[in-house]
Amino acid sequence: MPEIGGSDLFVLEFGDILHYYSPYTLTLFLLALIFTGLAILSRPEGQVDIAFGGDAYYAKETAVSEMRFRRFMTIACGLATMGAMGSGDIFNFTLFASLVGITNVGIVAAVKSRHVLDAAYEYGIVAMVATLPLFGGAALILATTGTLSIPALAAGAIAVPPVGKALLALGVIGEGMAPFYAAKAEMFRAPGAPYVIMCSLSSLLIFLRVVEIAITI
Amino acid sequence: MLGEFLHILAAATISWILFVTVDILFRLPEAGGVSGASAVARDIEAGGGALAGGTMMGNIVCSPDASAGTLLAACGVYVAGIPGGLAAALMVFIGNRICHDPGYAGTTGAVLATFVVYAFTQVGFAATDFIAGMVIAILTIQGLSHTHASRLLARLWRIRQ
Amino acid sequence: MIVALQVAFGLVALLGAVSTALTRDSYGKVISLGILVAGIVPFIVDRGYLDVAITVSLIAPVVTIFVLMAVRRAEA
Amino acid sequence: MIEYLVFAAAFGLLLLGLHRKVIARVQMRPGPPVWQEILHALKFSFKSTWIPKTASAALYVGVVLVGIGIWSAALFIVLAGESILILFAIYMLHKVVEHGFGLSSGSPYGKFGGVRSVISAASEIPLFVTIAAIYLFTGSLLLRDITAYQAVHGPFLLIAPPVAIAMYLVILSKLPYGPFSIVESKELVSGYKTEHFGVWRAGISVIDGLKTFVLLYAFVAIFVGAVPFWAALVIMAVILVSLSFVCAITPMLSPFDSVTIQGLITGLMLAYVGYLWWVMP
Amino acid sequence: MNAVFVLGLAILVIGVLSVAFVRPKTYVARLINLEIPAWGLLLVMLAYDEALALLTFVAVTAISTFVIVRLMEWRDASC
Amino acid sequence: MIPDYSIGLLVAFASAGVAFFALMRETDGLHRLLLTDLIEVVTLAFIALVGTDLAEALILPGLVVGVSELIALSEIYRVKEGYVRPPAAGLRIEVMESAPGILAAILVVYGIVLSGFSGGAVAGLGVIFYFLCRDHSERFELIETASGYSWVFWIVAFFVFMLLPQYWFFAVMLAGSAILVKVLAKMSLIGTMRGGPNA
Amino acid sequence: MLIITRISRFVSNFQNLVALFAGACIIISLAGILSLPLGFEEQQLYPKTLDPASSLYPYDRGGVPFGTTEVVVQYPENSPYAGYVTAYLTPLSQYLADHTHYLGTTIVAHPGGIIDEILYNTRGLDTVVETSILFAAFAIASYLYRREAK
Amino acid sequence: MIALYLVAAIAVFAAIRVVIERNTGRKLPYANVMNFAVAGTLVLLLDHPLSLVAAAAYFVGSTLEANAVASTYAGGVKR
Repeated sequence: MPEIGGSDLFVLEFGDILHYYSPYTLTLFLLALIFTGLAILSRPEGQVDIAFGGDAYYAKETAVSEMRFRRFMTIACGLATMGAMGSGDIFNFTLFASLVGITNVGIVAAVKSRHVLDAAYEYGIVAMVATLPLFGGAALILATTGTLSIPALAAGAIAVPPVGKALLALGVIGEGMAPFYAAKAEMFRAPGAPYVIMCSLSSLLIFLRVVEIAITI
Repeated sequence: MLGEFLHILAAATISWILFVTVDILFRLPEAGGVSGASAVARDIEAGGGALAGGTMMGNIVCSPDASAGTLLAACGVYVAGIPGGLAAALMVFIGNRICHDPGYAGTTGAVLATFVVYAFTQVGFAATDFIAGMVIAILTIQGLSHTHASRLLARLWRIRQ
Repeated sequence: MIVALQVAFGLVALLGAVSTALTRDSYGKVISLGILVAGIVPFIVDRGYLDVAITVSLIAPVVTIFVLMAVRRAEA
Repeated sequence: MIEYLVFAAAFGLLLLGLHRKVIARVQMRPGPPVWQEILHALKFSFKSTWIPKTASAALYVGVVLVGIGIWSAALFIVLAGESILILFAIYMLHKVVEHGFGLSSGSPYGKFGGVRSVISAASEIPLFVTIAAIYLFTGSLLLRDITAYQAVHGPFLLIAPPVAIAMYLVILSKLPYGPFSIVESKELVSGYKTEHFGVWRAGISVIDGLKTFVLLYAFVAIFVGAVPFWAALVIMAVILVSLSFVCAITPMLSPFDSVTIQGLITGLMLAYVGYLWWVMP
Repeated sequence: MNAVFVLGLAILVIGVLSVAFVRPKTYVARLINLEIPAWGLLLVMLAYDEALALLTFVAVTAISTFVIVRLMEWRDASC
Repeated sequence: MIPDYSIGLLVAFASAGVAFFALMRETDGLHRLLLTDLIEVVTLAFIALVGTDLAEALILPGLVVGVSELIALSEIYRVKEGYVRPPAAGLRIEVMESAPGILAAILVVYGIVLSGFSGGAVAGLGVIFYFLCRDHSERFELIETASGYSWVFWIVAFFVFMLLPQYWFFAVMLAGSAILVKVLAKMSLIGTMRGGPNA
Repeated sequence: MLIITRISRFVSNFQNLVALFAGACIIISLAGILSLPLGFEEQQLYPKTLDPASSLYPYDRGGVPFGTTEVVVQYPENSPYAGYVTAYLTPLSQYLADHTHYLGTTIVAHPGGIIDEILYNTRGLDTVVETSILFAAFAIASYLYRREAK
Repeated sequence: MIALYLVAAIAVFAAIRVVIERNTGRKLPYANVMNFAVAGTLVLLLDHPLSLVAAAAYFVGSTLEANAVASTYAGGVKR
């Protein structure tokens, strides 16, 4: 197994699905943990808006039920991200990635603003459509190599078709990443910083992870 | 080969008589059991058929009637003899309830057909002959010419009246 | 299954699929969908999955009723 | 350990001061003194400090600590010769930290700074292309393996110049006053930094210093190879001056144009790596 | 390459084309056409003897049809 | 036993291309939702082509992911478009009075026999069908709570498998029934989410 | 410069996001078609063995109830009881298996079969995540629904 | 065996008739013939008591479907 993220620190076994942590993935895991902790601890900020036509400004307040729901989604998203960081199985990783996608949608969908909801819907469509490259890539890799375990794929001299990797990467991008940030930027305008920030963090983290996977296998 | 063919034709005739009789006795051409049956009847009439015959055809479409009973009873006899036929009758009964059919034409037809088919299997017919025969029989009613079939059924219905 | 039967029911299924795709009328589509199912169920039975065939043929009308709700709305 | 951190932060801030000075001189202004950024950091440390009423308190404070934490980690990773993948991951996560700064206060200026920082995520993608290209050559991503490879084959700057250019652009997009610095554009006051003052602002200064130092040092380590420490510092300063010239003479792009250009660069880099992958045995 | 597999693929392709380029471009037409690729996929699963997956797939397709129909009902009630 | 994989893959890729092409051209929200459903089907085709027991075990999660995202998205769409007036009963036909009782009973009983996901989906469909055709006034929160607890039970079962494998039998039973209840509850709630008094 | 501005205008509108992603997927699909044929690896995990004569068809994987069955898993050492579930039949499924021949799917779907083995035991984490996805999606839907209903 | 061929042929014939018929109300009787034929085929294909259940389920299901289509076509129940 090529050491691109440092050597394995420890391995967790769940039957056929391994979770392993190298310095690289452990770093990402810890970050997800820290931000989840921050989301639990902090209350949402009061977003200041300027009332046009005067000097007045006011701070938006987030309703308690909305806050609780979004915090729940954020925690779920954090957990999913942590899972995706350690997962040593491609299909399991794709599932975690979809969980990240759906919770990201959930975090912003609770906002009562037509504009934000529009963006959330568009992003939700992408997140849902992205399951094709994700699962398709995983299935392609399974069919051509006969295994889904990342350590096994990395160890053996098995050729993983580049299309499989590309599908996987595209899928993760669809679940929430860079060139597709245009819609997410709309989502980020939503109030509730601790929760919104988890959207960007989780999509960055799963993207970082898929880069590692694509290079490793 | 030819013998089997003749058997099927004979079975078709027998099932035809059986299910048409039972259906007419149970007053199927009188009125549509559900609104769908009336709609089918209306369309058949619009195509040049007779309303009473169309109603009966609509009722056949919309709920398992004696023809379905005959078919399933033949199937039942084919797989399991008399108990199979009675089980088929039970299923037709359930089907009638599912399809919002107030009558008992299907169940009666199935029970009758069970014994008829069983009797004929004792004299050299195979139950499969009755399955194919019943399909042919329904084909003559529902599948060849709606106009003529509905007029024929309407004529039979007038006799019953 | 015998080749001739495979051809026959394959034809039925294909016919159903094509006519569902091409028919413009919603009711026509739904009926054609019924033909498609009629072509497929014999294949399931032929493989010996009777339990699957029973369930599939019971679920098919449920789907149709769902679809009909939408059809009714659309034309009303 | 701590002395490395202090040195790196101070040297990074010095480089940033140099940056401002060079830009000012190119634009024929006198400019601030070179140690202005260090003075800033010290000044803010002694100013009064509290948390705005609208802010989300834990996040508001937490991101500062997280920012310092990740860049300290990055420094030690570079110094210890660990995987550059971690380094670049931290670099990308800096985005999230900026976002946190911007959003946590509730101020509209900070919010827009944070949103822009998120939009410009495309600037990081060339990094991964860089990583992939390097991996094609060395078969490893540990910094010590990369320096060892360069000791044998010569610096990467000469082996694969386009990759070096890509990384150069990435550093450029992180420097203030550059064409891609949409996050700190003047219509946003101070961008995501607007609402952090006092000790928090001093923390941001430390983060900036560390960031500049780590990125330039990593550039030297990856593309030039093993050189004595003083030589590395000199090369870093030279690179920075060249960057300052670029910053001084280019206008700032509009946010989405900046993203598009970065995306196009990524596309070119992908093509280059595809070509490398094709020709490599 | 058995017949069920080929038939399934053919129906899948017909279905995908018919949903993608649906002729009367209405929601209902697309909803009905959506069933065609589902049945094609069912045949593909049948070709690989994935009976349990097939069974679940049919049920879940029905549920997702219902979800969409329900959405269309709300839409009609409010418009 | 395995038909030619590459041909299947060709068809799957071509279908994916066509589906995405349609999605690219489409601008209407609801049409897009319908096309995502199509893409779910193509996704499953990719997995089904592998053709092992594992593939089958992967189809089930794929299915559940697809339908759950569809549920969430449809609800977001509804809220976003502001469709707030609950629909009145639209379709009134005779079979909707007679069929639900029997069909739903068959489906639910069969679903309970199946257990697991498949059972949950089948039984859930039966319950949806019943609620669709009949008036309903059940306790929304109660079902949700049941579903939440059964989810916890499944997690417990999973850890029994991993930590105390010798009690696998207990775990299988727990997992099978917990998932049944969970999926059943979720699906039946969809049936009740149609507006009305106690919803 | 003009072309860049046009691209940025396209990208900046989030209504075009789906189109953008779909375009990327089309490109990858074409790449996939071009990279055909791909070889199918015959050495698969959990392979199928079909025995039409068995009453558990198509899920008969052999083995003895409460005993071992050969199941090809990735890490046999991590699931010492792999294969036990496969051969297990509850009284109901035993009855069905004894009396009929065509109910294999029902019997195996009933707790204790190869799919349960994979879903709950060796790849149980998949199922955990997957139920969580359902949970999360449903939480979103019901939250939105109930907020509107109030 | 000849019965099986005959039934299958009738199924194909009926399917073609359904497709070429334009009027919805007159399509249904043809579909009914096809359902009869398919239900018969199911039993003839597999001689087992359960296939009787399968045939009955299929038949009842398709009849229910036809009923629903026809009733909706008629405009449902007037109250």
